[in-house]
Amino acid sequence: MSPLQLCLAFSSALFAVGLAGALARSNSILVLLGIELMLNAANLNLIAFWRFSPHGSPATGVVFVVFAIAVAAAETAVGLALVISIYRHQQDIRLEEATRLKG
Amino acid sequence: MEPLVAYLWIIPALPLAAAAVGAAAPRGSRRLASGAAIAAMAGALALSSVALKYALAAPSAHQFCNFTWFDLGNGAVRLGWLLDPLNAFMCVMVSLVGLLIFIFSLGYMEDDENFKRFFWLMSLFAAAMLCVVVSNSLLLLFIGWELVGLASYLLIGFWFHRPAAAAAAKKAFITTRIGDLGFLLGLVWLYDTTGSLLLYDGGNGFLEAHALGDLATQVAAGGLAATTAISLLIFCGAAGKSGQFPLHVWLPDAMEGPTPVSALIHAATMVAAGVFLVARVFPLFSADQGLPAATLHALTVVAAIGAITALMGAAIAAAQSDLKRILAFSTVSQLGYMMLALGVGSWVAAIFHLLTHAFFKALLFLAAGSVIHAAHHVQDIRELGGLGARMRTTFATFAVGMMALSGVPFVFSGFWSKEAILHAASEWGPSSLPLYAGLAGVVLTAFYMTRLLCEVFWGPPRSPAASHARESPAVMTAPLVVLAAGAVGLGFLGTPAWPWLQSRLAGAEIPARPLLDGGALMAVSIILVAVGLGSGWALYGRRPRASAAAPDPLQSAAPRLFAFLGARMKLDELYAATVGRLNTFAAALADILDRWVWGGAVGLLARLGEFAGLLNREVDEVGLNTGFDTVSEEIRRTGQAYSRAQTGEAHGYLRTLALAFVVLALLVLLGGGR
Amino acid sequence: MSTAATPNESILERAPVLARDWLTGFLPEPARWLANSLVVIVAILLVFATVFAALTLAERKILGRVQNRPGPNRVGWFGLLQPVADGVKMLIKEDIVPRAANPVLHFLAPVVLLAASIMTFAVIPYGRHLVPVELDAALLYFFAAGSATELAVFMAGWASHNKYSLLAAMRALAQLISYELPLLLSTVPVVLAAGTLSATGIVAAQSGWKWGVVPHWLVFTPCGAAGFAIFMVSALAESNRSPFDLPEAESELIAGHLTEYSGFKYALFFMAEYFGMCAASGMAVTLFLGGWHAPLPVLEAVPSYVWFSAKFLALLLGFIWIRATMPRLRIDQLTRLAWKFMVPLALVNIGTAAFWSLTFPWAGPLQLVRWAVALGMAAGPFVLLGRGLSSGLGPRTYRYA
Amino acid sequence: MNTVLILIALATIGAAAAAMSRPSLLNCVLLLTLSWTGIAAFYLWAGAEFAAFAQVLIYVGAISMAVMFAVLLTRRGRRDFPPRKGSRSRAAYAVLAGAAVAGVLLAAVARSPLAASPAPGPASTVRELGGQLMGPHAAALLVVGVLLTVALIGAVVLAAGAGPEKPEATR
Repeated sequence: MSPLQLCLAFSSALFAVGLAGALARSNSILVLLGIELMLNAANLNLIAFWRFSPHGSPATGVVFVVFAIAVAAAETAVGLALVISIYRHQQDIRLEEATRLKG
Repeated sequence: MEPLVAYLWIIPALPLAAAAVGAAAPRGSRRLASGAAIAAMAGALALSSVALKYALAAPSAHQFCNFTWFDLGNGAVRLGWLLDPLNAFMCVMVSLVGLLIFIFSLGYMEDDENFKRFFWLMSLFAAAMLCVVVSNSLLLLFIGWELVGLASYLLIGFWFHRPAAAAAAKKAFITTRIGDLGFLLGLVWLYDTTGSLLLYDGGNGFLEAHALGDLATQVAAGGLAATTAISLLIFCGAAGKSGQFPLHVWLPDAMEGPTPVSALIHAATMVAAGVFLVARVFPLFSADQGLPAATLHALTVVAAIGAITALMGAAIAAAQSDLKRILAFSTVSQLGYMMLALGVGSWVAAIFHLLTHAFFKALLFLAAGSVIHAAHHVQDIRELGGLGARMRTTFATFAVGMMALSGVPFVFSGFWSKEAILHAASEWGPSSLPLYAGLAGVVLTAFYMTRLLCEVFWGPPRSPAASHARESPAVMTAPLVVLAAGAVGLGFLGTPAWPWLQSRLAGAEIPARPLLDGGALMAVSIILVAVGLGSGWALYGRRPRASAAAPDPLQSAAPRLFAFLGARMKLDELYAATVGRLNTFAAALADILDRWVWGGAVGLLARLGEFAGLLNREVDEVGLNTGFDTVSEEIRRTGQAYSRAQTGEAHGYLRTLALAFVVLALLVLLGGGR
Repeated sequence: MSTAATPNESILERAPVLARDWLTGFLPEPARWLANSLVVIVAILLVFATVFAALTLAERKILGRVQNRPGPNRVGWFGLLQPVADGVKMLIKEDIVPRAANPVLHFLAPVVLLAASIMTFAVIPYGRHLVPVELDAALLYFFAAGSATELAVFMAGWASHNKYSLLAAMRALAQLISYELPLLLSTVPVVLAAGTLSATGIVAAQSGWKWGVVPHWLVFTPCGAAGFAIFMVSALAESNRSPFDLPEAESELIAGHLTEYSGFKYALFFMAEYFGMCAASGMAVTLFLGGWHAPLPVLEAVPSYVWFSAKFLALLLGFIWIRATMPRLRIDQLTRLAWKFMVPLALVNIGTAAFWSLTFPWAGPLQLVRWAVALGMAAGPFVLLGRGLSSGLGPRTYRYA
Repeated sequence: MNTVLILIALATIGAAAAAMSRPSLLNCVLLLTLSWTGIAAFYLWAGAEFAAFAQVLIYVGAISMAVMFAVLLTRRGRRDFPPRKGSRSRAAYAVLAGAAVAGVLLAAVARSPLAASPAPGPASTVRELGGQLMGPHAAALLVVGVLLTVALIGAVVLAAGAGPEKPEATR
């Protein structure tokens, strides 16, 4: 098992945990965080491939990660704001309750 | 200074100005209107006499002065004034007779409240008549012609509140209008062929040789020469206006107007216009004489119509009981004589008779006017009678007029002018029928005039009005005396021995014939006059009728003929039967067409439109709407089906995502996705 | 013209390094690397522990003198042993843990706080050869470690299961987060000028003297001075010092998020606070006061770590001095100062720094223009925003919970 | 070399799994923070210092705080404390799905012939990274800047906006 495959295994495992968490928990915030975890798993892959890529390209991997982190931060901020405003309307942030946007 | 002809337009202008002043003046200004009219007439008379002096200075020359009325693109409509002996004599006659009648009407219309309107209409008429007389262009003549017709309509219908007068005015206007239509067609045809309506235009007027030359050569339809056809069309106008045979019915009814009107218009001037017109364009009428091949000569038609009218007029006059109707039919008969004279080729004799007739017919009418005035508007001769003793001057002047009209030999003008006509008729080649008709006319004329004289002036007064009749005032009797003098004096101007008037008119010296030349014809006519007078006096003179209801000797002699003649030979009924019915039939036809045929078509279209609208609504309602509804329903249902998938369950979405991912990955891995 | 300083490689300069090498010399090669770092860690801890002790004493002495009273002089000669006394007191005090508190978090809070603040010492260059860890992104590391303290504060507030401590923790967090922004932004001009994030690089960029007298320290540049001022004020707020010591001020919510702590954990919190203060002033010295550079070329002979300590102590005294004189800020004044004054000022300062670096090649009279404009851009917003701060304040609305 | 990696991996995954299973919200968040630091440690192990410090600064410093505040603001009552009846089956399904995805991914990783390059990874200095950011990725940097501003202002407006009714705030 080469280190790269180890890293990929690590990130897939993290991704799966994030998915399971998002699916399992009923609290919206934790679902959000679960998705956050999945995002970080992706970043892991980026750094892993950057670290073990053969032609030592310049820091594109790191640049991607930096951008990904920035976007993830923005996404979390908006997500949390939405959760808070949902809470204000429904006094309950269980995901099952927030089903108003349906067909 | 320009030749006088340039100032000729002033003659019609004066009465026109008077008419304008009269019309504009406020209602009550009677003195202003009558004064202006009489002054204008006097001025016109003075100018006409000066014009006559100039014309007589060069009798053969046709002095003309043309001007452009308005130019129309390339062509221009040119009018003009003409001065020659014919015009001059007519001007003098019209203005003199007009002046006398105006003076007479001062008395006659005294107690009429429309006094002002009467005078400015009369001056309007005089202006129109003078315009006809002095014009050098057929178009200007036609304008005057129409104005004259209008004036006659207005004057006949002067007492419009009387239905009979209104009907008579309408009848006069319409019948003359029919004649004028022919005149207009001829005029248009003439303009089309010769390109100019000017009589004399320095060589290219249509009466001059050049135009007439090529006009004669053209052959119109039916073998008639172009000139013949045009002349006949113009003659229609003349027949209409002068009351010739087919179109004379309006003249007797025109007596509804006031007597001065009848005198001026239906005796002296307007009716004479037709004769003047034919005389004016005589070269056109006589142009086809030279064509032997022509089937019909215009002048023969004129002569025939003239003869028929003369006989018919005289016969009907003999059976009339109304004073003015008898004079009206006598005018018709005398006009027939003039047309006969024109037909036989002597327009100079016709004009001479026209002038003399104007004087003694005006005299007779005015005398009748004074009788009616005196007898408080009783016009039926059966109720009059015995007026001779009561109205001395009227009786005397009436007698002079009667003798002039019936042609008492040597002293009176009527004899000389009728003599000239008979002389011309006798010399006419084609046939001598007109001569016999003329002679018969002489007898009848003499008979009905004596009948009239006896019935009105001798015998006992047969009605209270007749018994109260007094002599008319001087203002009425003076013009009678002047006219009587004219009736006598004018004859001596044209005797065969000294044909001064004829030569002036013809422009060439006519050889003087000894007084009794052709004695035979003159003797025959003298005898016939005597027979007429005698029979008249025998029937009505010796035993004047005792009462109004007494039967008329003629009637007892030949009751059916008398009744037939009394009913004016039933011509009115004939016309009513034919033209009237035709008209109503045409109207009915038009109405049916309009109501059923066109109306039907439009109705059909409307119903068609309605049906189309209905159809459209139905198709729209049933077809389209339901179709659309079903389709949209279908779309809505499928949409709903899909929307059920969106449960709003975030977990559900994530779960399906994950499972889908797993399935895909498996496919790739197992399926050898390399 | 700037004269480059001849590197002072005197014996004193290299003494600490030599000592360390001598100590690790006894160990076999592979373990030598580990030993080296261990030695460094121990050295840092020792130095800063003593500085902490001295600082507590010095602070109370100075406060006393400022308030015209002697301050602690009972224990030991002139009160010198006072810190030892305090230490013993803290150790022997009973460590009370509330029953309903979350024991793990309650214990963990001070540990995380202390660990984070100590980690920040790793990147500060104390001397020419005294740089514990040579990191390329040293500055970023410093702030990353610094931001971990917020987590600890929250843990303390939450774990003590006390409404007031939680509320106080929230207020402390608000303050920390608000002032972290100006802290970071004020360092941007320095990075712009130095061109690198590594601490040694920054210090190297400030070497040399202009006209032989004025050192190239960044504090003497307009954007540097403004940056230094913002940095110091934010550092005060970050370490909960004097004007901003709202969280554990007596007049507010008792001891804030520390109410449920006593005994040694309480002492740890204090030690962490003082370490935070030291780290901030150390970084301030590196960034703005030219690190271990001597103020004059003549004084190059004196070893570099002496200059660093001098400046370092000067700043510490500054902190204490401010604590003695400035009155405490209310929570709303505090946050308004941060968001409406410090952040905009820092942003504008970045603009001036850009202007300063772009106009570097201007020569002669243009230099004056450059200085004037830069100073204007630095001072202008300061005055304008300052005036805007207190204007338009509506009446205070009290909302009772 | 691998042992450190395995250690970091196990620590992070353990923390994440624990975070997802703890009933108490705040414990979950703290454990998550721990897993985030684990990820930062992996970045350090991989040599990307800047990414590591950025990860720590942003996730541990800022995002954890935001989540904490969010959790505190939305604490209504303890209703969700006892596990709801539906949550048992949902947890099972979730684990199942997670396991399936993990299994597929690991299978893919295992079978893909990744050429492992033992050479020491490229060292990325901050200057070089700065060059990249300001060079080819300058536009992306600006866009991310704008995105961040807009998102944060939006979040503030959303969260701070007056709700339709604020019973507990005024009572």
